[in-house]
Amino acid sequence: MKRQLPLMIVLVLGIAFTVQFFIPSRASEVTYQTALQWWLVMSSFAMVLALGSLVNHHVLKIKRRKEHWAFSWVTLAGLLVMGALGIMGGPSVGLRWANAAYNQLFLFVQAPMDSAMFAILAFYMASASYRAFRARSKEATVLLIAGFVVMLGIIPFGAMLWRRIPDISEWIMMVPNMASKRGILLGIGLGSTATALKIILGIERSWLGGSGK
Amino acid sequence: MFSHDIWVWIAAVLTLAIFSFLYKENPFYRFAEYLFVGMSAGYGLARVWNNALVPNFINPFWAALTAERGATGPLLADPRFWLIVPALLGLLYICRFIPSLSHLILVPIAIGLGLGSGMGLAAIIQTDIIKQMQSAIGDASNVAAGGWPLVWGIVSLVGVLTTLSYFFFSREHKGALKYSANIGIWFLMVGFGASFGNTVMGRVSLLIGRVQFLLTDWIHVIR
Amino acid sequence: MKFFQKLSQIDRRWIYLLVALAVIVPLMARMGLPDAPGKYSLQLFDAVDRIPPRSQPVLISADYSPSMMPELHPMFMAMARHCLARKVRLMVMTLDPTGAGLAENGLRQITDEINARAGSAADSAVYGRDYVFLGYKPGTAIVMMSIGENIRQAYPADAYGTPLDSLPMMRDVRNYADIPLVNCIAGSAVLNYWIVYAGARYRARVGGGSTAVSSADYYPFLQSGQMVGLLNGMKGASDYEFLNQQRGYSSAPRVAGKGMDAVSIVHLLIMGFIVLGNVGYFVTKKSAQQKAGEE
Amino acid sequence: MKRALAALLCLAAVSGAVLAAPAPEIVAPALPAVAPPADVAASDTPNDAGLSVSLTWRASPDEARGIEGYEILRSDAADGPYQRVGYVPVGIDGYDDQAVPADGQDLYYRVSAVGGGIAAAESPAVGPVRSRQQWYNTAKTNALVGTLLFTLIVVYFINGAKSGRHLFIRRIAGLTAVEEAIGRATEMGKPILFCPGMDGVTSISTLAALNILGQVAKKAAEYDTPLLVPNRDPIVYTVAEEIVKEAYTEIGRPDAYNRDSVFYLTDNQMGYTSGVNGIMTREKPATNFFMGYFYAESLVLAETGATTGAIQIAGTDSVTQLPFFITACDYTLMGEELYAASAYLGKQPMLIGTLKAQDWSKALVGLLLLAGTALALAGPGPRQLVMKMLSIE
Repeated sequence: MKRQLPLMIVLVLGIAFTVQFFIPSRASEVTYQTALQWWLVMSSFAMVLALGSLVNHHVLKIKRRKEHWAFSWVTLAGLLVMGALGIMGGPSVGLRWANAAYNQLFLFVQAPMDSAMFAILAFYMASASYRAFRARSKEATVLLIAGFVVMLGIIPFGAMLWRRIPDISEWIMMVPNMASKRGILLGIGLGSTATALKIILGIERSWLGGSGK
Repeated sequence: MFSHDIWVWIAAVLTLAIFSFLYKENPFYRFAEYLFVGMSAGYGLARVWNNALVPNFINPFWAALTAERGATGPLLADPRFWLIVPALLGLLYICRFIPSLSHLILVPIAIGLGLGSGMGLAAIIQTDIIKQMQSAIGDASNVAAGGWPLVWGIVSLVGVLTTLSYFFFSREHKGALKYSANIGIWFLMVGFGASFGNTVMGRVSLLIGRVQFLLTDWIHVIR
Repeated sequence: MKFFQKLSQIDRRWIYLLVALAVIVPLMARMGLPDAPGKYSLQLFDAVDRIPPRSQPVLISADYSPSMMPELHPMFMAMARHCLARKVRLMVMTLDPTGAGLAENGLRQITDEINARAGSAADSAVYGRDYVFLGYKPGTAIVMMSIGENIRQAYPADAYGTPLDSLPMMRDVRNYADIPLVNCIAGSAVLNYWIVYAGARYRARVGGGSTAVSSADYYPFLQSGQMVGLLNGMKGASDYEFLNQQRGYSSAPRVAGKGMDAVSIVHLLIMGFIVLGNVGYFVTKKSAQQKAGEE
Repeated sequence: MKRALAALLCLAAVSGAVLAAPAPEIVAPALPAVAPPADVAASDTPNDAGLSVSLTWRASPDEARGIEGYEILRSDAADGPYQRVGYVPVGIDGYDDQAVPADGQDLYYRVSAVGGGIAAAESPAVGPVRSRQQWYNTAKTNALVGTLLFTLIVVYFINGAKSGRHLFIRRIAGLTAVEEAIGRATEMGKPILFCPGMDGVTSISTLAALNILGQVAKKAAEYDTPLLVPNRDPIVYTVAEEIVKEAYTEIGRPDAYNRDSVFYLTDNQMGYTSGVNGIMTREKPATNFFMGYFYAESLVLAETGATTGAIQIAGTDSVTQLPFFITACDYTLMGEELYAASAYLGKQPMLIGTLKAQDWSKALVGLLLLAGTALALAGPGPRQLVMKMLSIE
């Protein structure tokens, strides 16, 4: 029973919505929209579990005085402040000052950290290519040359070196690059369709976790 | 020279704290990291509440409960009332905290998976397989575009076929398959190198944005 | 020999320092590296350049958020400068709620510059005669399609509440047939929508700008002529600024030009690293082989 | 007086005649007449949920003479009155009237060529036409055939696998490394880090990642190596926790399971990344697994992992992020290899059976590509046919 019910649910819903895909009628359309809305409402509750884990993790850390435990207060405070201000400032409560504070914190505290984390990528592009773009094998050499030409094609210096370089770079992007992407995508398409089928048919059970075996 | 705005200072100091990670992990980074994790989780909570639960459940459900029944028919005929079902199903997630009922969490997960794989199955066949096939055949047979584009279209088709052959798992890569899979690897490697090279400018631009913020808004050295 | 061995084990923090310098220095002092505008940048610039002054207006949809500002905002500024300097009428709208403020401020900055320099009323940029700001409208594809029928369906009034028919330049504008060029500047799939809805459906001529990361997605449209031109990330913005200056449409400092100097130098730096890394790799490999041979 | 009356009568007669005659030449002589659009056809919009009628027409030959667009007029009686329901500029010769009041109602349409400098020219009325909803989308027939065919192939090979036929699977480079990498962590007495990707549980790559996590957790339980699984999605987090717990039970060491090993960080992409970065630099795991779907953070994670000296094994079907994992990780499972790996490690015959089915489907796709191209090269007619068969809405 513990595993039969979930497997039945997956089978029925899986087949129903595969069939729905081919039916354009109004009833079908309404079913689809309703399912999406219900799914959204249902999934929202999983957030409780997630935040439970986060809070639990940090409370334990503080209680047990684990390494760097003091920083856990920072996480808990951030969670509480943003969560509370966001809900109080949102449409359901509608406190204007809370909304203003929430926006201010988002713009000047969270967003800068977000962008800075993103910007770190620029440094890592350099260090990764330095370390990995080495002609260790034929394949690695091909990768290196393609990357090199495309980089040269972007900067004005490349076009000055030889005016055809931007065209070659575009050719690499459009022909071999596009072809390999299509090949990968076709494989991924078949692989993910197979997995969807396996889930619907109850062959793929990793998601049942403990009760799947 | 420096900004007089406390918020700009906070943003600048946190930006530098994140960047300090490049030197090594340190208490400033650690502070920013713990703050970022906590704040963004709180932000996520508020977003789920404000953008998912309130407009899709709380508001319509409340409206159904408080609506004047005479005009809109009985409560049970109101689709907004039935939003209570997904909400109850959602509560099953929380059964996880009750050991004897913890297996019930599989019900909402199963619903999500059933919907996801059902909605996905034929759609993936359409977008990932049929669409890609059409583009590949289209490029390789575009006689109207003439000469070189047609040649490149055919080269692309060879690339697609050989890349596909690399992903054969149930056969040892020997003979013709080995030959074709090897060509496939070459296409893959050119593609990876090119994508990497093509991404550098975008990533550097993000860094430029941050440096501009530090040098313009925080220290007024550039205008 | 030793040098290369050391080099191949160089502490990555030196690399980070060099990247940081390669970005900071050009931003503080424009180095003025030479320019070589790409063909798609040129195509877009020429398309705008061929539109007759004081006739039908160009549409720019500023569909980007602040996080994409470094790449995309300079594109908007350069394109708007080009139009207003040539007296090509300009309509600005946005489909991104956070893009409205950026576009409005940018527009104000440019028109203030022009009006400060203008010697006569004819030379200045007048709201309603030379440009309008329509503001933000939610609904992406729906907005694009309703402009195809009549722009008043999407925008009965401009961003300040003035009915479109009270704005002299808008009186004869009904739909895409009266808009010689639609430009979308976006880092998301919105540009794709413009190509599909405005371009394929209503035969509008679509051009625009996009972030470097997503530009490659638009090459097929450029090759098939479904797009008149495209600005590719920082390079595209810098190209446009360069063309503006070269043809005398703008003397404003080149924001993206500086950025592009930084981009170029980081590229050269990375390419230099790759070369050094490989030289080091081969030298150490050879010496290892020699040692193995001696033993 | 008589003459005056006669004149008046005369005028009335003339004006009566004028009013009766087609107006343009006399009332508005400035507006030239143009030909209306021809061959107007109206039919129910196919493959939809109803309430829509599609119109097509042939452009007026006089388009260059001042026609600016076409107005679409609708009525529920052939002789009117007609109401304007839509407008398209010249160059377009079709319109979908999606504001039909009700399905099954008789409707009549006219299309009128209009412009500022011309007299409007209306086509004759077409109709009656009724809109209705459909129960099968004919435009999706190709997807239906594909789905049925693929399902058949998969079911066939699963049955084959059930009957115990041995199925060969070739070696996948990244996979042999998995065991080695776990062994290394054990030797060094350091933890293993496993990131199950950034997507939700319905994403195929996440499921594959969770499958692999199950195998990795078993090995970790066997060797008593600590495991760290930071999560970004709430539901993936719960499933991952169940899987890891179960792996320890299966190995017979439920007591060794540490409740802190599977945990949730935040749903923010870069927030999650900053958290994992911190974990990697502080806990210094000997082995990092990045399995599942990833976005721009891929390189941040993989480069940080590389600085800590960990062995890194990545697996993703995110085409845009593969280049970064390939450059920064020791082993990378590319695209489909990720799914294959989850089947391979599980060693369940039915999962391997589907791999075989995928291979045959791949061969079929390859053949269809060749055949389709050959046919399309035969001429513009066949090419159009092939393109149409493969077209999606």
